[in-house]
Amino acid sequence: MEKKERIGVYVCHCGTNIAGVVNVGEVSTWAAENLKEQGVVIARDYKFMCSSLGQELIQKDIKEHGLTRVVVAACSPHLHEQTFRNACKGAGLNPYLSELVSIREQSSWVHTDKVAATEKSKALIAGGVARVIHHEPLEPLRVPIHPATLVVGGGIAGIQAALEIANAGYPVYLVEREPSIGGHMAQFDKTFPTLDCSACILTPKMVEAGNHPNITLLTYSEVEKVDGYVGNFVVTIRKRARSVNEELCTGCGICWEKCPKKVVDNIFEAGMGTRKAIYVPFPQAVPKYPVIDRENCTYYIKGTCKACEKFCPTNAIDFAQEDQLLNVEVGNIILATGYELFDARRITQYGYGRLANVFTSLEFERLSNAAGPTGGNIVLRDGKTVPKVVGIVHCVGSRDKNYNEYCSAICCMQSLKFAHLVHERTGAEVYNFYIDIRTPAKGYEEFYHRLLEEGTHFIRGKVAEISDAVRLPGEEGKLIIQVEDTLTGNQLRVPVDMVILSAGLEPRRDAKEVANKFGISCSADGWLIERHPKLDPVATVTEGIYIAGCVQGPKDIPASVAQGAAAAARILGKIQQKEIALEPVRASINQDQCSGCRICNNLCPFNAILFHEDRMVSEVNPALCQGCGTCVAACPAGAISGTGFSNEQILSQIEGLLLLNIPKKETVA
Amino acid sequence: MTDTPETQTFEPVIIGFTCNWCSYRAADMAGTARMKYAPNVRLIRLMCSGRLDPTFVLKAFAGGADAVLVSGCHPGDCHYINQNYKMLRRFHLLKRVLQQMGIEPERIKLLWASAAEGAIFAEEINKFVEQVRPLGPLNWKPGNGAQVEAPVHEEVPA
Amino acid sequence: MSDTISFRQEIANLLYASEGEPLNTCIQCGTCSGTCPVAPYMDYTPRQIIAMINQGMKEQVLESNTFWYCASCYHCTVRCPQDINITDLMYALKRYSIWKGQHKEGLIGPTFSEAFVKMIVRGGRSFEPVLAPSYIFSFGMRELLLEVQGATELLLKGRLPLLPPRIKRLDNFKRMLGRIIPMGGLE
Amino acid sequence: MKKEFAYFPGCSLEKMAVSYHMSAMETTKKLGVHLKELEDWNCCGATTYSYIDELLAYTLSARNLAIAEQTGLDVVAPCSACYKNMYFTAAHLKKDPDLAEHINFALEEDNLHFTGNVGVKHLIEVFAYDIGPEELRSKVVKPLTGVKIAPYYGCQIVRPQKDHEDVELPQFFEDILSAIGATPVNYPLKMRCCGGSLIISSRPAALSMVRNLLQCAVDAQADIVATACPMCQVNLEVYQQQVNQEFGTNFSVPIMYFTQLVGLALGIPQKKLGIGKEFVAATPALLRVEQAGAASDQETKE
Repeated sequence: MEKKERIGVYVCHCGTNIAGVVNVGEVSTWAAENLKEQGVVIARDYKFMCSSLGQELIQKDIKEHGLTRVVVAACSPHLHEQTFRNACKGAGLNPYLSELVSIREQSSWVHTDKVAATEKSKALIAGGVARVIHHEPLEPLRVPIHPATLVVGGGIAGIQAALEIANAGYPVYLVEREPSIGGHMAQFDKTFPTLDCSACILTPKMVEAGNHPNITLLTYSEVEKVDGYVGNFVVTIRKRARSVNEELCTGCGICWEKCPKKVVDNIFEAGMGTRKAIYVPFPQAVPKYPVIDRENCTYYIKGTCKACEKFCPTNAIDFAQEDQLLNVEVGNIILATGYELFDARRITQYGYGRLANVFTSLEFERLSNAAGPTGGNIVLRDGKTVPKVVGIVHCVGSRDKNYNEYCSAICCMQSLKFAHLVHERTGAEVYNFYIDIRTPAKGYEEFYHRLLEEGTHFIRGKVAEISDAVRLPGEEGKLIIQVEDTLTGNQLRVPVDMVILSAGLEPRRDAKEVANKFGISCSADGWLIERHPKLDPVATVTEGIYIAGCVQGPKDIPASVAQGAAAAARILGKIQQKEIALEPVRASINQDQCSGCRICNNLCPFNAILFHEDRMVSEVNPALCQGCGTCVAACPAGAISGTGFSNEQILSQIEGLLLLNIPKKETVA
Repeated sequence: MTDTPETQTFEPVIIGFTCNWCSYRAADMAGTARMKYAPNVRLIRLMCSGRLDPTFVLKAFAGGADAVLVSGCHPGDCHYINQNYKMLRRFHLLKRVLQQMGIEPERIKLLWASAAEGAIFAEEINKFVEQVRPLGPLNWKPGNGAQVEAPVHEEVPA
Repeated sequence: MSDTISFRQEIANLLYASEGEPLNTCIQCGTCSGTCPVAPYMDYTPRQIIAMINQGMKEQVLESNTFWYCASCYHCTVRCPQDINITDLMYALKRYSIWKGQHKEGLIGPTFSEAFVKMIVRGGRSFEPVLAPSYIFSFGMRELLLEVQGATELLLKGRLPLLPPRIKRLDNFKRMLGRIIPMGGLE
Repeated sequence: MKKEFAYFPGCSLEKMAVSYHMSAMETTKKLGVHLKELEDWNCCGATTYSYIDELLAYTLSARNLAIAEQTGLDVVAPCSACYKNMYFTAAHLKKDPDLAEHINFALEEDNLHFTGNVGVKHLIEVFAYDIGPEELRSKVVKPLTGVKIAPYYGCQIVRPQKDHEDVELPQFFEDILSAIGATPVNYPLKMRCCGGSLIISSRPAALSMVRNLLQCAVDAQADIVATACPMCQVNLEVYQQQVNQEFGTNFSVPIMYFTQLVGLALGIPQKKLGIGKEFVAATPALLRVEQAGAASDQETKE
């Protein structure tokens, strides 16, 4: 070692989070004494290194002690690496000459043996010190940000996000799988707890999104492929053939009026109503153009019919239309693909699909919707009988290890809303069967109280089964809900005319695929994972990819809207900076050492390595390189080095972790 | 080696390699959830398990590690598309080489862990420590011809 | 903290081999008790028993008829949203109460179980008539007559054995059980 | 198709449920399946054994499993309680090597050893899966056309085993009944408990459970209730009279083993199937159906 680095070591107590298990004083004393050889000139411990006082401490030392390297032993680099880099930068030290060693997530929080945790922390710090010697001053890579944004999913979260960005003056591509935007909210009748008409508050936003000059609406479309990286994504979108020429169509509706083929609508009407083979899912659909459902259209099945074409006044029907593949360039992406309803058939003992008058929550939404199949009349499956007694079952498929362990968050309030609507429109007796009533938001508990005052029965007990097996007088022709009233310890058989299953929310069936496509990950449940559960709920670990709404976990409309807006705000902040700083973790090839064997060429999944035929050497394009380092590890000539993760850095870290070349002095406990 | 009192109390030193995106985050997750596991593993963060140079593993063994843990994203989940497969190929080759050098295959473990699998990460570390403990200290010194500083490499990968 | 282990812990220990989740994960939803076909006959529903164990109400739990009324139909167990093996819990309480010799008076279950086990230890197979005295005395006169009626009819239909069946390698069999539990404990 | 199984009849089938044994042997023979009775088997301990000591309960079943292992065949139990005990003993011993070691220590006394290489099946599973409805249908010579049968699964065939098929509403029993030409009736309580050993220890509870089951079968207009367990059969049949006295009902429902019904369809003489040993005679119901069938045949001819 020619020139010895001057290294400062800072051990954080993190209150008692670290100091409660790791003897931080001993660790810093040890570092000061035993790591002198390595260049440690000062080691301190402090209550909260990340606090402004903690950072100032480091900055003061850099200046006063002429530190050339800084090692902080605190929490995970995923939390505070940037904080300490900024602190160094503030004191005039290149930020990349610091190293954050995690002794919280990797030591104090996961070990109970204080001595072992303290010893391990020392080793981790020794590793960090050995590594930091080989750090090099780096400058972040700066890349321009494309001002356009892709929003995937046209539910309320996606619409909100798209409008926020478009209103700020930047272009948005809004991609929706279904023929219309609107999402689940378009299916609802009322929204809790205010009982606003769902369509009344949603439709204006849909129309605004549909007409907005900055929004390119791509409905009946799906994302096929995502290339590139933050600031510069290239997205391939499949725009499925509508079989309707959007330029000619006026949305007059004659085609679906004349279409002779009725189809049960399992999507928008939740199987409760029908549509035609050429259709718009609902009257307020945006865009107004219909699509032909080719699986059910008589022309596509039998080759004849064409009723729609005959009656179309503008010749807009185009049976030969084909799918289009569009490539769009965007700087950022928001995923707002929403949720799917838990399939209540899976709980056999609740009888859904077997007992006619057991309904799911979504079916009930359509039943109570004035624009729905019964015109808003709450009636049994026969289409006419008004129920006299209705049972609403909470937690269907939620809070149950046999199905989904999580709480679906919206079902309590949704059930209360149903109870209110049933009571108001039919005067029926309503029973709510719940495990716990969860109403943790503004105005929610008050709504619960309103229901109590309305005389709704609340029975605390998870429903055991629903059957039509009559045993007692008064049960004939009824559905019997068997449950323990856990507040009295009595087993009850409650005869009702109608059961509503408040089914939980589940991740989209293709959530995993979508996550892979966009390079982010799903939790074990299948919800997409945010960057930080508390402090960064809309970003993901992949720069430039954001999530909003139920795709991140079950939530209600206000929370979805808030996330959509939050994701948009994050992106607008980035766009306005016009360029983005990227971690300078990149591979580079020493052209003198490269033997031209081309092993690395095929290893790179981003095609970042070019081969120069003329000179017979390979070269890394830093704009495409993502820094994984696979080529570095594979180069037989050792010609490729990885910035930030060089062989010297890692080999030295190994030595440090194994406490090689460190004098074994007696330490004072 | 059998279960003598010595090997029962032997605390192996294990060097662990994680990728930045899944397995390091699994370790973070285990921490945030305060899941307890054995303190024998010392982790090194790489950007991707594909960065794992076999030299690193040899260096760890030569430097006194009793075992090495290699972990990355689940196949199909790699942040860099499929680089963990490339590590996998290398890993099998490496295991063979280690065996030839007299290092028991039980001393090296491959673990796929997603960012959400803190519990699995903790559990697997405990299992690994118990797997290594009965083997006793390794005290491996690279023999003739095995030069640790010069990287060992696979043949041209397809 | 006392040195003696709590009732709650004792029951947890008895369930160590069970595949289910521990009782302290019970969310008191009542699925078990809503499902149980015998719940209306129990002093406390299974859910209440779990709450009582978690509260350490040892005397009241052992004095209850709940676990003796469990028919081992496993319906609660397959439905429990927390994967608690409630049927195994009921078995554990039966064992516990027999070991401690502490159970509600007038129950047939404990006497019957012991008679049944002794019978198998003696012969290796089950022999219905041996069981008769254990419950006939515990029921009323009417049930006694009904039982005899039933038994006579079974006999007439050739469905009741007259001689107790025995397995061939009975000595081995007894020594085998002896390795699990001292014979004196059963004889 | 596997043609041979080790057979663990269980104590009930020796006498109390002898007709189940007879019909099981006859029908399997006719279907080309060989049931080889385990040599010197012992009682499985029923449900009660676990009340006293878990280890003893495991030991009893492990002995039978170890004997079965020696034959190299999967073992079949016709009784649901025996099946459950053997199935879970095998599963537990395979999962817990310490437990297996302990139990094997005891088994040494009888020169036996359990390794875990034995599958456990319920007799009805052999019919439902190893033979299968198609095969069964092809062998039927006297279809039970028009006989309305309530399939009674009871408890321990599908519970508590979770990864089997639907634990709440399986269909394999119905498939067997359809295959022999009968009409399975929709029987909402088909998975509910018959009371099991409560018939001895807690009679009022058990009698009401039996009453509910019989009522459900009668409401569903079943001619016959079919069972696959000797305990269920005894509870539903032997105690029917007591139910009638207790609740003032008037049930007279024959409770038959599914093997007896399959046997009838295969053309096996009633006597060989143990028909005639039941408390509520099956013959009137069968006769009634036969007459009705004949009458309708006549009508169609005319």
